[in-house]
Amino acid sequence: MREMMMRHFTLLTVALVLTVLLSPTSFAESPPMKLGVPKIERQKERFVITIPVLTPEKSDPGKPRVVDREPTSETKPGTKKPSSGSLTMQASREKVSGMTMLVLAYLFIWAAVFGYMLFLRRVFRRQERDLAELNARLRALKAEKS
Amino acid sequence: MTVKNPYLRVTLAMFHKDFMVEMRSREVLLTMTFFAILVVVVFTFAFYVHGDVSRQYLPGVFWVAIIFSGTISLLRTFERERENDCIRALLLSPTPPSAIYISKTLANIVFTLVMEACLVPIVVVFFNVGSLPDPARFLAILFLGTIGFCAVGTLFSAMLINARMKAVLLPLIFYPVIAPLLITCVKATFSIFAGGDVDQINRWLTMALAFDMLFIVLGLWVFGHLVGEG
Amino acid sequence: MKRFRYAYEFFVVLMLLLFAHAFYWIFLHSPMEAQMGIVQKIFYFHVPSAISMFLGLSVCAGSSVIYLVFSRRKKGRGLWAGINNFFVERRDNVDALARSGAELGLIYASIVLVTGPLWGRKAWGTYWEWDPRLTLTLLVFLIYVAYLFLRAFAAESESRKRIAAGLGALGFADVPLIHYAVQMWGGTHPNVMGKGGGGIKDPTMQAAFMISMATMYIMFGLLLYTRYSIERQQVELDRAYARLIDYELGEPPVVAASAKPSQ
Amino acid sequence: MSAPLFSTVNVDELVKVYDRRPVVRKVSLELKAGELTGLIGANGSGKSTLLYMISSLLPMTSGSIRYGAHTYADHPDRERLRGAIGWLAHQPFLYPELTAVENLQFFRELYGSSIDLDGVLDDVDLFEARNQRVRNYSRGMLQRLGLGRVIIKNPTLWLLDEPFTGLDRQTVERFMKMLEATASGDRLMLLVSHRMDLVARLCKRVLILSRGHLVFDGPVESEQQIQQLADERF
Repeated sequence: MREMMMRHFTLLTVALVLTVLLSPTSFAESPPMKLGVPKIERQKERFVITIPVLTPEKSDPGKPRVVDREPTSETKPGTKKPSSGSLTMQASREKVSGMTMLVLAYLFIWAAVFGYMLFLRRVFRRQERDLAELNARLRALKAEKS
Repeated sequence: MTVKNPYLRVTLAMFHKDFMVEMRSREVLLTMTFFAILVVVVFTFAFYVHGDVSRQYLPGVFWVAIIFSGTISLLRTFERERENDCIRALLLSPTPPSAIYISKTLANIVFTLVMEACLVPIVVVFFNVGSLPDPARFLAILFLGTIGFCAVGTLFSAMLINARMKAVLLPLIFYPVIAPLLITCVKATFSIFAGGDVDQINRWLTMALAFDMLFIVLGLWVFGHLVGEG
Repeated sequence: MKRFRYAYEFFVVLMLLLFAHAFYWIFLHSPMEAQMGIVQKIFYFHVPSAISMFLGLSVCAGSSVIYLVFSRRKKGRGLWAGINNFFVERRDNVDALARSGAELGLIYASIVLVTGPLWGRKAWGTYWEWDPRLTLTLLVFLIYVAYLFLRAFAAESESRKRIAAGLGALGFADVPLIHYAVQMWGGTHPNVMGKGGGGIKDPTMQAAFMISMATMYIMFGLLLYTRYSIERQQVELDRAYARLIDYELGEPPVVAASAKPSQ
Repeated sequence: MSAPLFSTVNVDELVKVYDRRPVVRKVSLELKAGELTGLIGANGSGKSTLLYMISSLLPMTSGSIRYGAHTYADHPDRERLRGAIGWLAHQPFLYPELTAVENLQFFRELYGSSIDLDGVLDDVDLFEARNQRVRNYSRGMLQRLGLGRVIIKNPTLWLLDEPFTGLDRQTVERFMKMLEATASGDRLMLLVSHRMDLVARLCKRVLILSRGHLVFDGPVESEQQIQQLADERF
């Protein structure tokens, strides 16, 4: 029983590690943001994130980008203003593949947890059966003696 | 010896005994020092580039060597008591178990310090360090690191006194627990050699001190529960 | 698990419903974050997993301390003696709980260590950053892997359980230390646990987060309870087996069904 | 000679379960001062486990052991209680790198005793060899020095676990004389041995353990009687 537990545990870990190795390869399809190491400071209610930007997208390198965490119109899905037609296409494709991968990763992780749950329940049921059998044999032995 | 305080008396007697046994056999000191030197040599080979070894690696190599070779001393600490079942005689004595813990930790600290005394010059030569910028703080971090390392290590060594695969299990459970101290010591040593900010170094030293105190207190408490009654 | 069968199954169904609900909220309903885009959604299960991890490990550490402190029966009527004897009579349970807590904590730690890099790749450009929080999680993970090693590679004896308990307690005491040590490195991990709601202001995001949290905690509770029940039933099973052997050898049973340790 | 800490040891329904396997099964017995009791049993009958529990080093699964009026758990001064229990096994619990004198000096400090070491060394007949390293000692000398260690401790309860293993006939004779001499009237002694003849000579009362059960507890006269009992009950 204990060995099985250990084995299952190892399998789970391996599965999770595999998820790490596999899923981001599809994230990598979309150009990573390459934020480098962002510095996040809190200024009153706003986060000031200083990002050494390496991607050629819009912002000036090194310039602090002020991000308001209140959802502005920009944060709502679908309302993001495209700067050019080709970028929209690319962006939506990224979004789809990224989203699919994320959903898959999410489901995979939950599947692992559910799997663990099912496994535990199976072990418990088997124990229950064994216990019933042992008790039956014990009763039979007792009856024999008396 | 005519010490009145029973606690002190037992601690001293244990320490005296361990020291004497070690002086007769020298097994721990010799193997530990040689192993530490080997670790440093192997690491310098690994980091050797164009006729020189980067001084940047010195603190890391130095502390890894101490921790790896210190493990030898820790493994032997209670092995010696177990070999002839002396541990039973120790436990069946009118002695608080923490006295055993203190004396064993003390012995380990002394052995490790002796090893370090041999190690420092070798590291200095291999890494072409001219002179120590701040010897006082260097010694301080050396002491604090050694004390914390031995306090935790002695406790784990006592835990595993009867375990199979002790030589494997001890590093396995010991290194993760000691990791913050290792980080602290390496960082402090690095700052010292780089001639870094004094405040920064002092902060690392305080950190090491906090670590030592917490683990000595916890060690005293847990040791009684671990060994004293069974 | 036998005693609370209906409640147990109720929570299983509740958890499944919540799971479906959380899925809808996370992926379909809540808005995309401006900065990080899709990957931000990892946050909805990354954070609850991290909290569940610490819950599991604190269960382990707490039970370990209890196991160490209350080891022998005490005489007398006082409150302390009462608490002491309560736990001494349930030593096996406490030990089982510690073990279950560590195992679960590690499973959630694996999830945290998996989802974290996924996010980090997008946000930081690297999978792994030697950031305080990441280092802390990794070290705690390693400590409790060691804990399970210790339990797996040694016979189940009283002293071994005590040693494991020692490590369980010490490993957790190490957490604040690791925290401070690695904090001095300076870090990049967003301080999501900082102020209420973790910096989320959008109500939809908050709702998705709350539902996710609830699902994860119920799952955690169920898993912990199931794992613990298995440990308990194993004890029962072993006892029944020992009694059977006694009978077959023709000796009266020594281990009564409810052998309570004393002294 | 310090005063004894207790005069009886009461073992009550003692059970020890290892890995869910019962090793000691509801053993009850009483040890009294001035009485040397023998404990015999086949290998694996639970003798060592019982001894370990009586020594307070091993917690029991259930049951209790009272030393005088107190159990180990509720004893007001556990350290003193531990100091009142002496154990002589076939491992002598000595440090091979040290000499006999150094060993005894160490244990004298440890036990907080002020006994004269030369006298003890004389008692166990090791005065000549006192400055030799214990590593070079023969089996018999080791065992005698082990006895010296217990004499320094001067415990109330003596646990003798196979003290005769590996000793030749002559040494056993000498050893037994020393034991009889040291065992004064107010001490409790429990002797575990395979040697039925020695048990018969030394002990008036014998306990027999079989598969964890205490199957016999009573006076015996001769070796044959013990042998017969052992054959019946083991």
